[in-house]
Amino acid sequence: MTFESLMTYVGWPLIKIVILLGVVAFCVAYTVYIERRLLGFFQSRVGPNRVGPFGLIQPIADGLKLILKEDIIPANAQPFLFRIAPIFAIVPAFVGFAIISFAPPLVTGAGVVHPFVVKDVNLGILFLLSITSLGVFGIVLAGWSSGSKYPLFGSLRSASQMLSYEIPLTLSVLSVILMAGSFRLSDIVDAQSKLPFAIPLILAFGVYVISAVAETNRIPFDLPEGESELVGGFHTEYSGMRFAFYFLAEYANVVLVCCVATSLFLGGYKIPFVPYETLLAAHPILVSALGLAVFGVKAVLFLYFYIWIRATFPRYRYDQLLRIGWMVLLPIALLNLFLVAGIKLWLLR
Amino acid sequence: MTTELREAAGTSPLRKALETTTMELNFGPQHPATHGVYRAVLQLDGERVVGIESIIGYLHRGIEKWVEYRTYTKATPIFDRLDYVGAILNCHGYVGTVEKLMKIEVPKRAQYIRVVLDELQRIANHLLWLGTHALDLGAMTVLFYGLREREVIMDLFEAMVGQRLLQNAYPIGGVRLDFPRGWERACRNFMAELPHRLDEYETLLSSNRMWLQRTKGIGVISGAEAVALGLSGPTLRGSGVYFDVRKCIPYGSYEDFDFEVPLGENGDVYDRYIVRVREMRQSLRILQQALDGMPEGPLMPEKLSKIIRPPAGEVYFSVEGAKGQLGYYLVSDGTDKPWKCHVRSPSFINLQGLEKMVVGGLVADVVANIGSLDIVLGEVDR
Amino acid sequence: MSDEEKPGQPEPPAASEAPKAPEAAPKAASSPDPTASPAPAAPAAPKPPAPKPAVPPAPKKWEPTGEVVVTPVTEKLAARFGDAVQGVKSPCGEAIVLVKKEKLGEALAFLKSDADCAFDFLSNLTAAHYPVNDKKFEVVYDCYSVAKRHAVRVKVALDDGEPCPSAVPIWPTANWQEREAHDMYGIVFEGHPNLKVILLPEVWDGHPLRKEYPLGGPKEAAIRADKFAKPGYMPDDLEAAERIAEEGRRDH
Amino acid sequence: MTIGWILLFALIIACALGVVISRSPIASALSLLVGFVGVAILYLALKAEFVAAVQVLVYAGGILVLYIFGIMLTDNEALRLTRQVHFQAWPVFLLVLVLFLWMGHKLYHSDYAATPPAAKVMVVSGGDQAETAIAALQAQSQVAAGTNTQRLASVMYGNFLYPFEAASVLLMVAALGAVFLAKKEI
Repeated sequence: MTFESLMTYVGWPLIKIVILLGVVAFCVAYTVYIERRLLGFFQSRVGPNRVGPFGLIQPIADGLKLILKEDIIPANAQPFLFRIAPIFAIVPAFVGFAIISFAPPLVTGAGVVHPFVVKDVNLGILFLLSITSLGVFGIVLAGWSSGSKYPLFGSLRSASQMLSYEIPLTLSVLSVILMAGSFRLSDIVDAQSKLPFAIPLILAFGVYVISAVAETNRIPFDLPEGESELVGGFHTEYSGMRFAFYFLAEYANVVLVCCVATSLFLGGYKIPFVPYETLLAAHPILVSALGLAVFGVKAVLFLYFYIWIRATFPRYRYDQLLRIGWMVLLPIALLNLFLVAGIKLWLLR
Repeated sequence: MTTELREAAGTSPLRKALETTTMELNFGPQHPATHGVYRAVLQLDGERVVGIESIIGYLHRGIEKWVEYRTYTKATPIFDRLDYVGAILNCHGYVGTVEKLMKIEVPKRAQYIRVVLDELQRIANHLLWLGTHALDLGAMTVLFYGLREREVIMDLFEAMVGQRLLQNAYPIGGVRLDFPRGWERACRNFMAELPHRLDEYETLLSSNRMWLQRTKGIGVISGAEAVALGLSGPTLRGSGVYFDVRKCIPYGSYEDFDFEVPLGENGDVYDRYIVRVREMRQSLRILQQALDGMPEGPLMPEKLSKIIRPPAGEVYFSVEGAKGQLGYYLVSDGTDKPWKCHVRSPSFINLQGLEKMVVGGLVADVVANIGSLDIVLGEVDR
Repeated sequence: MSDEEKPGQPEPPAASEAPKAPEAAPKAASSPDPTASPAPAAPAAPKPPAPKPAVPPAPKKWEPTGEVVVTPVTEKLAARFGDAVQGVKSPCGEAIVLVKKEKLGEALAFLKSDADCAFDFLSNLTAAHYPVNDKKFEVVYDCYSVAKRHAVRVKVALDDGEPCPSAVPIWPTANWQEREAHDMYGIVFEGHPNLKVILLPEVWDGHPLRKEYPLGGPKEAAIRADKFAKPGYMPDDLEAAERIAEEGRRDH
Repeated sequence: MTIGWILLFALIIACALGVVISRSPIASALSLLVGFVGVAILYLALKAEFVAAVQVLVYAGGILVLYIFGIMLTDNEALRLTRQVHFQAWPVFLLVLVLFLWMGHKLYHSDYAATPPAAKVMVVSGGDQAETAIAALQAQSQVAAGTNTQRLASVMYGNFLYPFEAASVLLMVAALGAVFLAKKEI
């Protein structure tokens, strides 16, 4: 095996993975910070502002604290499952980032293309869905292995919630796939050169946003960990590093959902209403940098929307939540899918 | 068909595995939604509540015993510790009881000052309740907004009587000090501001579909049931029963003021919520009238012995506390210490209504119902 | 503040005239056996009186002052139950009746169901302990009518250990209040659906609101005694514990 | 490379056995999860990415969660006391062994690339050999050329539409029956 092929198959992906992991972990930590600050502003208070300038070092301090805390395993717990459950939660959340293209590919001198994605898989979005569907195991196993009733309740709720909302979520994504005609995320982004899908697929976008909030267990759908009912839900018994895993996994999922929504509905790294070809005339590095910035801005705006929801709404009840999933979102998603299929078949021939 | 299957399974372990049983869930005493150290043992069939047993007493401090060893004057601050978010009302109840027993005529100006402080305390209590109730149902922002407004009231208390939470506001016979300079203006500023803030909360909650879904038709208790269970205050009025001590058994000049008693219709969580929100607006009306019509005069009755020694006998006196009818049953033996003092604490008795409200509902509704009762465990356990 | 301090100072024995004095007798009886919770030892009966110098000679009965108030409700009750109902003096103009125990259930049901009375709201239920009276306990019912807006207080006098008919069938709100009275005074309510401890811990000894029960409880009294004891002194000498507790009580 | 495959096969078989033998239901479910993922890797190796993704999405992420859901709601002690393997284990084991040998024999000796039960092979594996099967199919139907997924779609919704729909109706009936059985009273 030559050095070059080694680099192509092992080296570059590894470097990309390491960079991505670092960046994602950083983003996730600061998502927590942004959320706390924004909630502070929403609620007419300050939020974390003591550690470092504007409290910017707060996430690091929190992380250190959690690492140094005692790792408690309850007497009733099943130790093996209890230990591995957080891994089930955090791995899918991070693996999902592998297929997201954050910026237009960087084209250097001799036509060598460096895509800003770990692996632009052929079935990208399907891969993403199947990987994130494994995240529920982290929650279910945590609830089961804790040997306590509140986590059990939390994980039961979580399992049914995630299963219920995965279906409308998948259906709304399907309509995007129908429009783009490909499972590949970069193809989907390219298909939105002229118009972000959020506008023609407004129904699907709505369904996606609501289901995504439910999939990531956030208010108003945060029943699995609804603190006023189930204390901490599935992670009630966790402490220290293992709790931090769940915490990180939740926020990694939030960031992932923001990135996916940006790619699927908001046009990814494309600047809306600006033809992409005009940009290509500029310097390639500039194009990539601009694309990255655009992607970031869109994702952060979506994140802002997320936090805004959290500051505003009360929590749904378990049965109401399931009813919304099955009776409202699912029919809307199906209707939308039929509409899109019909349009695609007869109008856009 | 199913029963046949079950019978076919016989007495094997498999059959045992197929049987469904209820699950016992220990709700509290350390739980974010119990507002203190209240414990409920829930019997659950899935997420549905089939039984509830309330276990209280974790905060029992033996106040009723303690009072028997204190002089009447020294006992006053102890009652602030009952309902520590509505302390002034407790204080008013106690001094009112002694005044009734001794037939002390409280000067008019003192009565009006008491009305002002009482209603401010009621608003402060309802604001805190609103915030915690909303937080129980997941709307966290309202809590901080409510605390922000409550803070202003606390500052007013501090300026008036020197304390924020447990004020020991009234001596037996009247009030200690008049309003400090500028206090009235500050109070009026707050009164002008609050209606807009209340509108804001109602935009966040009353007009929110999710809030309505979580509260409408939940924990329904009919008026007759509520009266039989002895519920009082907004909890009772939410079921449409007209009973407000300020109107029905007037005390402390409340008959001078023109205000309405908001009533609910269905007796659900939403009605109890909306009654309290409207009550805050009515409290503002009373405040306005009391400040406008503040009479001049002394703050304490002229002839009042320094040692309080009521005649032997018994008395029952109640005020409209923030949570409901707050009654004091006091027995005097003619000495300077009470022979017995029993507090009819509204939280304690309202909590009895919880079983009626939650059985048949879901776990999440238990939280909504506990919130809608507005209990303070200091008052439940005494 | 000064007016709060003063009443405490001039406190010669005059302050504790009538009913506080005879505490000593039942206290001495109950102290050796604090576990007798539901039906505590009858005061002073089985044991000789404790050798205490401070016992005043003739215990006076607890008597309220004021005059008996007559309202349509009390008249109606008197007409219906005759001798079984008796007016009680009130210093501040409240309608109070004392009902004989045998007629209590009937009288309460009558108050609830009679169209003129219509006492649908049991405002307050509690008990009181008067160790010097013939009947040592009283159970107090403060009834209020939400519809008619009038009130009456019904009382019943009981001996120690004598059961009282439960008001739960009439007013469900009596449930917890009777449990509390049972905790605090040891009064047994017959027909109560679930008469068990409510405010006290499940293993609590004694009934704290009885007058012979020391402030802080027997255990604290023992601890206080221990603190003042000489080396080698047995702390389970509850006599001494009581004495120290009494001193502590006087300090309050 | 071959050692890797052998390890994978061993893992899958071990997991499959674990599902059947394990006393703890949750351990069974977890072995099933690992088994599903292992099979998905096999599919990936056979260039059937779609089938692999669907395998993980539907079986691991959906159905298995339902299993665990059920396990969590049952009395585990009673389940642990239930005998998982009964006296008929050995005859069944022999029977299965015979079945496997027969299948292996058939697979080894048949030249399935040429004969048209190709769709079956197609759905099961989608591997390289299936390419020829698809070519054979394309000859008799209008299967479009394209990616693996597209071809699978056109086979499934073209040639085998009726069996597909029949299967979905069957599943629907099964689901309704399950609801009927699980309800306490109807």
